[in-house]
Amino acid sequence: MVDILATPFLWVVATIALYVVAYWGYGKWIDRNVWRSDAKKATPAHMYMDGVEYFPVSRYVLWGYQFKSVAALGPILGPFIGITFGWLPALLWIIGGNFFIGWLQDYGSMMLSVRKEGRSFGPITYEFTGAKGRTNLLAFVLFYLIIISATFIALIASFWNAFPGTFVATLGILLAGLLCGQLLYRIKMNVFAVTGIGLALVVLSIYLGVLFPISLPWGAWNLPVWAFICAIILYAAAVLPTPMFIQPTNYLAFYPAYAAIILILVGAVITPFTNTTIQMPAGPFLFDPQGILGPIWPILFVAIACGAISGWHSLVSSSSSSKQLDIETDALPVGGGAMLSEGLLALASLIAYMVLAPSFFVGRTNVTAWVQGAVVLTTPMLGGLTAAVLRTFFGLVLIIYALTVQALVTRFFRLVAGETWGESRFRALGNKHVSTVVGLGVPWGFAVSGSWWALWLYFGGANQLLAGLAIMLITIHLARVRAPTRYSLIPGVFMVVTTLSALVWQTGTFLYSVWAYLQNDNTWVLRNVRGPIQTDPNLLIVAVAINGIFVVVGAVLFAVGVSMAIRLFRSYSRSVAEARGKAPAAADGGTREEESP
Amino acid sequence: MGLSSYFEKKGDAGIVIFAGKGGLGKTTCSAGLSHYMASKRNRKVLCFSTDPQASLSDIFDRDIFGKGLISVIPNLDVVEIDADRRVSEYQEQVKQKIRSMYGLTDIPPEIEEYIDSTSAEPAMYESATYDAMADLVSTSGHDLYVFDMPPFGHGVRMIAMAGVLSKWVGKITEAREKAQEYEAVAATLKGAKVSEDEVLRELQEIQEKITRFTDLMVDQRRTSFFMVLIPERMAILDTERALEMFDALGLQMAGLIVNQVYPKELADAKGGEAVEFLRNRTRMQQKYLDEIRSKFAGKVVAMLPMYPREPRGMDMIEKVSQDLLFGPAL
Amino acid sequence: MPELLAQRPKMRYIFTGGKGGVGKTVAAAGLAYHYAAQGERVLLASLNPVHSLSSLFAQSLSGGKVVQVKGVKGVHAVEVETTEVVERYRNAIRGRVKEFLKWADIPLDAKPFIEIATTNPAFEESAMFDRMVDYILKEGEAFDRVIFDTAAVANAVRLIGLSKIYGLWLTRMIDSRKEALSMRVQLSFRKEKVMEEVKKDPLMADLISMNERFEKAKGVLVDPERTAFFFVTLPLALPIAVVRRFIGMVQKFNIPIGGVIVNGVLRPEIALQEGAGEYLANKYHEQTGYMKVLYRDLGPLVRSYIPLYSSEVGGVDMIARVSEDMMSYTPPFAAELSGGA
Amino acid sequence: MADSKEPAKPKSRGRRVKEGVKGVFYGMAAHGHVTAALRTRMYLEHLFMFITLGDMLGVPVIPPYYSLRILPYAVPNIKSWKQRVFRERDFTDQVF
Repeated sequence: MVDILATPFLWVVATIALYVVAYWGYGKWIDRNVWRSDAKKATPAHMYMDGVEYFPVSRYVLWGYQFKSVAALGPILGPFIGITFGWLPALLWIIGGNFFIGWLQDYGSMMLSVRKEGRSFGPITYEFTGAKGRTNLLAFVLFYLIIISATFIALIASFWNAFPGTFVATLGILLAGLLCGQLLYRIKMNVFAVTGIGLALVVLSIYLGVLFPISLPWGAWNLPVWAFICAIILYAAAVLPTPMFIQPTNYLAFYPAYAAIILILVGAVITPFTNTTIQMPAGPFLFDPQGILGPIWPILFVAIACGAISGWHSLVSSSSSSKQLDIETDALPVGGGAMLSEGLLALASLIAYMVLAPSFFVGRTNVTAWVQGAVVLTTPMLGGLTAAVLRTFFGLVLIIYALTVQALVTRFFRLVAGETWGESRFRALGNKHVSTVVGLGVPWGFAVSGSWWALWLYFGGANQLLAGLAIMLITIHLARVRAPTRYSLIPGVFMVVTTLSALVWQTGTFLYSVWAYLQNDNTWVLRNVRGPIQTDPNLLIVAVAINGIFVVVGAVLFAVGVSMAIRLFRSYSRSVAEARGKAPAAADGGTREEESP
Repeated sequence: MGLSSYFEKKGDAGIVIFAGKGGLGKTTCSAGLSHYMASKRNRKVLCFSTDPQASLSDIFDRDIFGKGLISVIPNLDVVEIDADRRVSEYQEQVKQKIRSMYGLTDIPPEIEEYIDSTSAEPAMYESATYDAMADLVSTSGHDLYVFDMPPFGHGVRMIAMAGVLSKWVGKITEAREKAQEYEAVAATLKGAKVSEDEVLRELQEIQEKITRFTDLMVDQRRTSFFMVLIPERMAILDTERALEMFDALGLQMAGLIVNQVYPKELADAKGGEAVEFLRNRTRMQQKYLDEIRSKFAGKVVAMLPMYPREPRGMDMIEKVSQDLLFGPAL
Repeated sequence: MPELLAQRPKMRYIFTGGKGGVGKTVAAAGLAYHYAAQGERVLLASLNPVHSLSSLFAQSLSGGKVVQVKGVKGVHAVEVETTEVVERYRNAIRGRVKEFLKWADIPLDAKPFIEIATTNPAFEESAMFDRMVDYILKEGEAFDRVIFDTAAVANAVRLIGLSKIYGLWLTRMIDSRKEALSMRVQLSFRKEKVMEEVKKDPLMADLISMNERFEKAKGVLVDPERTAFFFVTLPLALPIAVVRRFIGMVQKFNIPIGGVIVNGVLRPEIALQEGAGEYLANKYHEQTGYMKVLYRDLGPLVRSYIPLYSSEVGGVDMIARVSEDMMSYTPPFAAELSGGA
Repeated sequence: MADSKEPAKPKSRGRRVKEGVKGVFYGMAAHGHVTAALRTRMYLEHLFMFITLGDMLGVPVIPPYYSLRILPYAVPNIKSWKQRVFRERDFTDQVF
C-alpha cells in the first residue's frame, strides 16, 4: 500500500462527500425555499398527456435518460485542458462549480420548463425577451452547434489516427447498429436477442479492430482525410431515419461506454491498492505555464464545462425531460442528481489525467491522453488484457460516443438551420441536404485547421455562455414570481461575465496573432493551427485566414452573447420592478395567474 | 362473327365490361350478353349496372333499381345500385359502429356532422358503386359478371376511381404500417406487448378487396372489355380518346361493338323523299363504318342493327343477344 | 319555345342535361345560335369532362379559354378546363402538409402522400363547379346569356346541386378552419406572430370567398327569372325514363326547370309517305307511342323539338337549322297531343 | 414500465431497489429510443390522419369513401390529434 495521499483516493471521497452535501443540503434547501416544489401540483406530463411528448415517467427512468443525455464527452475532455492550471484548481472548479451552479442550472431549467407548461427554452426566451431574443438564441445555437461539431470531428479524426485499431472497430459497430435496426424493425426480433447479437458484434468488432489496424500513409494529411471520412459517415447518419441507424448504434454504444465509465470510476477509487499515484502537478498556476492558454480566470472556467456547469444541459432539461416529469419533486433527483453524477464522471476523467506524466500535455495536442490515463487506471484490474486491446476499447468508446452524439448534433443543426433559413431568402440553406453539408463542411474546415485547444475553448465559451443565459432565464422567472433570486443571479452574472471575458481573451489572442503576422512574426498564427497547415510553409496564408476566421467567430459569439445578456438583464430588472409593484405572493410555486405579467 | 367466337376462345367466365359514351347501347349489350350466357350457356350470370341513370329496369321492364339482386330469368341476376341509398346506408353503418364501439347513444355532434357532410364528396357515389362492384365480385359467386359502365367519360372515370382508391388505400396502409412498426419498436423496448392495430386490419381488409378486384379488372385473361360506339363522327372521335385513356389505365380493349347500324341495302334504296332520308343516313353511316374499319382494324367484334323498335323487353333482348353473339360481320 | 323565351327575357343562365347521347350539346348550341341571331352576346360553356363543342362546331374551341366561334357572330364558346383550379387546391394542401410536418422526421417521403390526397377525382368535379361559378359570376357578366352544356344528367344535377351540398361542406370547412386557427393561436408561444399569420390565412380567405361566391351562385341558380334547366331527350323509353327520374331531383335542389327538348323527332311527312317502307313507319309509331307517355307525365314542360336530320348535326350551317327548328317546328302528333292535354 | 401509474402497493425494499435499478438502466439504454420511435410514429400518424380526415383540420382534403371506415377508430383520438398537430413546436423542443 502506497502513501494514500499520493493517490487520488481521498479526493474522490472528498468530492463525493461534498456532492452529497450539495444534493441533500443545498439542493433540498433550494428546492424547498426557492422553487417550493409541490408533489401535488400537476406537471405538464399529466396536464397535456399525449403519450408521445407529454407523459409521466418514473424518476428512475428519467434520471437514467437525463444522465445519458447530459453526460457526453464534455466531462471526459474538459479536464484535459483544465488541468493546465494544475489539477487542484480543476478539481476545485468541478466541485465548486457543480455545487453552486451546475446542478442548480439543470434543475432550475427543468423546474422552469415544468412551471411554464413544459415549454422549452426557445418559447421561454421568447416570452421573457421577445422575438429578437429568440432569434438571438437561434443564431447563438447555430454557431454553438458548428463549434461542437468541429470539436467532435477533430476528436474522432485524432482518435482514428492515433489508435489504428479503432477504425475497423468503429465500422464494425456502425454496421452492427445498422443490422440491429433492421432486426428490430424489419424482422421484429425480440429486444434481448437483438441486444445479445449486437453486443457480440461489438466484441467482434473490437477484436477485428485489433487484428486489422488501419493507418493512413499521408503523414500530416492523415487528419484531414480521417476528418473527411468522419464527415461522410455523419452525413449518412444525419440523413438516414434515426431509428434505422443512429438510434440502434447509440443503443449499442451505450453498453461499452458505460462499461468504460464504470471501469474508470472503479479504477480511480482503488488507486491506493493499485499503486497508481498522481503524476501531474497540483498547481495552482495563475497562467498557463506553457504560455498558450492564458490566465486561469476566465480560461479554466470555460475549459471545464460539463461536470461543473454546462449550458447544453439546460436545453436537454427543458426539452423532453420536463415534459415527462411525473411530480415536481422529481426535478431535484432527475435534474440535479444527474448533474452531480456527471460531476463524478468529470472527476474520474480528471483522475485519468492526473495519473499521467506531464509530458502528455505538452502543446495540448495529444487528445488521446484520456485513453492512456484510462489504460493506466484499469490495467491493474484487467491485467489479462493487453494494452493494445484496452487502448482500442477506450479509444473506440470515445469515438462511438462522439459519433453518435455528433450525428444527433448534426440533425439538430439541420433543424435549427431549417428554422433559421427555411422561410427566408436563403431558403436553400434550410434544405435537408444543403444544411447537413454546411453543418458538416464548416466544422470539418475548423476541425482540420484550428488547433484542438482553440476549438475547445470556443466550444467551452459558447457552452458556458448558454449556461449563463439559462441561469438568467431562471432568475427572471424567479423574480417574476417573487421568489429569492440571489442564488441564481450571482452564478448567472458570474457565468456571463466570465464567459464573455473568455471570449474576449480568445478573440484577442487570434487578433494578436494576425497582428503579429503582419509584423512578420509567424509563430503566433502557426501556434493556433494544426496539422499540415502548421507545418507546410505554403499553407501559411491558410493559417492566417483561419486565425482571421477565428477572430470573426469569437467576435460574433461575443456580440450575440452580449446582446442576449443585455436583453436578459433588462428583462430581469423589469421583472424585479414589476414584482415589487405587486402584492406579495403567498408562496412561489406560483400559480399561473401570478406568473402572467 | 359476333361475340360467340370470342367467347369460345376465351371461355365464358370472368368479367365483361361494356364502356362507351351514354346512349350508345351499353346497357342493351350488357343485357343481351347476360341473357345469352344465362339461358343458352347455362352460366350463372350477374348483370350489374353502375350507371346512376340506370336503364336495366327499363330494358327488363322490371323495377330493379336499388332492390338488390333480382333474378329475371333462371341463372341471370340483375343489379342496379342505388348509389345514394348505399352511401346513406354506409354512413349509418359508420355511425352505428361508433355507437357500439364506444357505447354511445349519441354520436358527438362534430363527428355526426362530419359523417353527414361526406355526402358532399362528389366521388362518394362512384366510390360506393365501385365498392358494391368489388363486394359482389368477391362474394356473390357467379360465373360471369357483366358490368354496364356509367357514361361519364365513358366509364374511364369509374376505372380511374378504382385506381385512385386502390392507390389511396395502398399509400395510407403503408403509412399506417410504418407507424405500427415504430409503435412495435417502442413497445418491445419498453418490454410491453405490441397491440394489434385495428385500423391497419381494417385497411388491409379493404386493400385486399380492392386489389383482388382491380387485379381482376385489368387481368386480360379473366376480363374482357368492350367499347360500344355508333357510326357517327363524334362517337368515333370520342372512342379514340377513350381508348387512349383506357390504355393509360392499363386496360386493353377486347373489341369494339358498333351499334345502331342501318341495313346497307337502304343506301341504294329507291324512292321519294323519305327514302332519300334513309339513304342519306345510311350512306353517312357507311362512310363512318369505313372509317371505323380503317381506324380500328380488326377490333370490331360485333355489329348491331338499328332496330325498328327500341330494344326492351325479353323478346327484344333475346333478339339482341342473337345479333350480338352471332350477328353479321362488318 | 318562343313563348317561353318571351316570358322569361331575363333568363340568363341556361343548362342542358339529359341521358348520354341525346343531343345536349346540339340543343345548347341551337339555343346559343338563336340568341346570337337576335344580336345578343352568348357564351356557350361546356362543363363536360369529355367536351364535344369542338367536334360539333367543326373547329377547335378547346384550351379552356373563351373564344369567338368562327362563323357565328355573337357566340363565344369555351371548353372549361379544371387543371388550374385543381393545381391551386393542391398547392394550398401541400403548404398545409408542410406546415404540419415541419419538424417531422419520418422514414417516408411525404410527397406521394400529398399526391394521393389531391388526386381524388372529386377535386376535378369540385373544380368544375368552381369554374362554373366563375362563369356565372365573372366571365358571364360580359355576356347576355350563358349556356352550359353539362355532362350526363346525374352529373349535371349534382354539379348544380353542389351549390347546396357544397354550401354545407364549406360552412363546415370554414368552421373547422376557424377551430384550427384558434387552436393554433392557443397552442403557440409566439401568439402575435401566429395571430398575424392566422389573420392573413390564405386558405381561410379562399374558403370564405368560395363560400360567398357559392352563396351568390346559389342565389342565381335557384332564381327562375334568371336560370333554367332544360332536359334534352329522345322520343324513346330510356331517355324519357331518365328525365322522369331526374326531374324530381332537380326540383329538390330548387333548380328552375325550363322544360324538355325532344331531339331526333321523325317527321311524319317523311316517315309515313308512300314508299318509305315499314322500317321508318315502325320507328315513327314507336316514337309517337313514347311521346304519349312523355306528354302524359310531363306534358306542359315539353317546349321544343329537334327533328331527325338525314345527316349528323355538325358545322355551323346545321346548327343554324337546328336553331330554327327548335323555335318553330312542332310535329303534328305533338300538336294533337298538346291540344288533347 | 415507463408509465408509473399503477396503484401504489407497499413494496419491499429489495423490490424497490430492483425496480429503481431496472428503471435507471431502461432510462439510459432505451427511453430515448422509445420516445424517438413514438415521435416518429406521431408524425406518421399526422400524415395518415391528414390524408384520411384532413378536412377536420380545415384543410380541404376531400376525404375518399374509405376514410369513413377509419373514422370510428379515430374518434377518441381526434382531440389529442388536433392538439398535437396544432401545437407550435420550437427548435429547442427537438433536442434529443
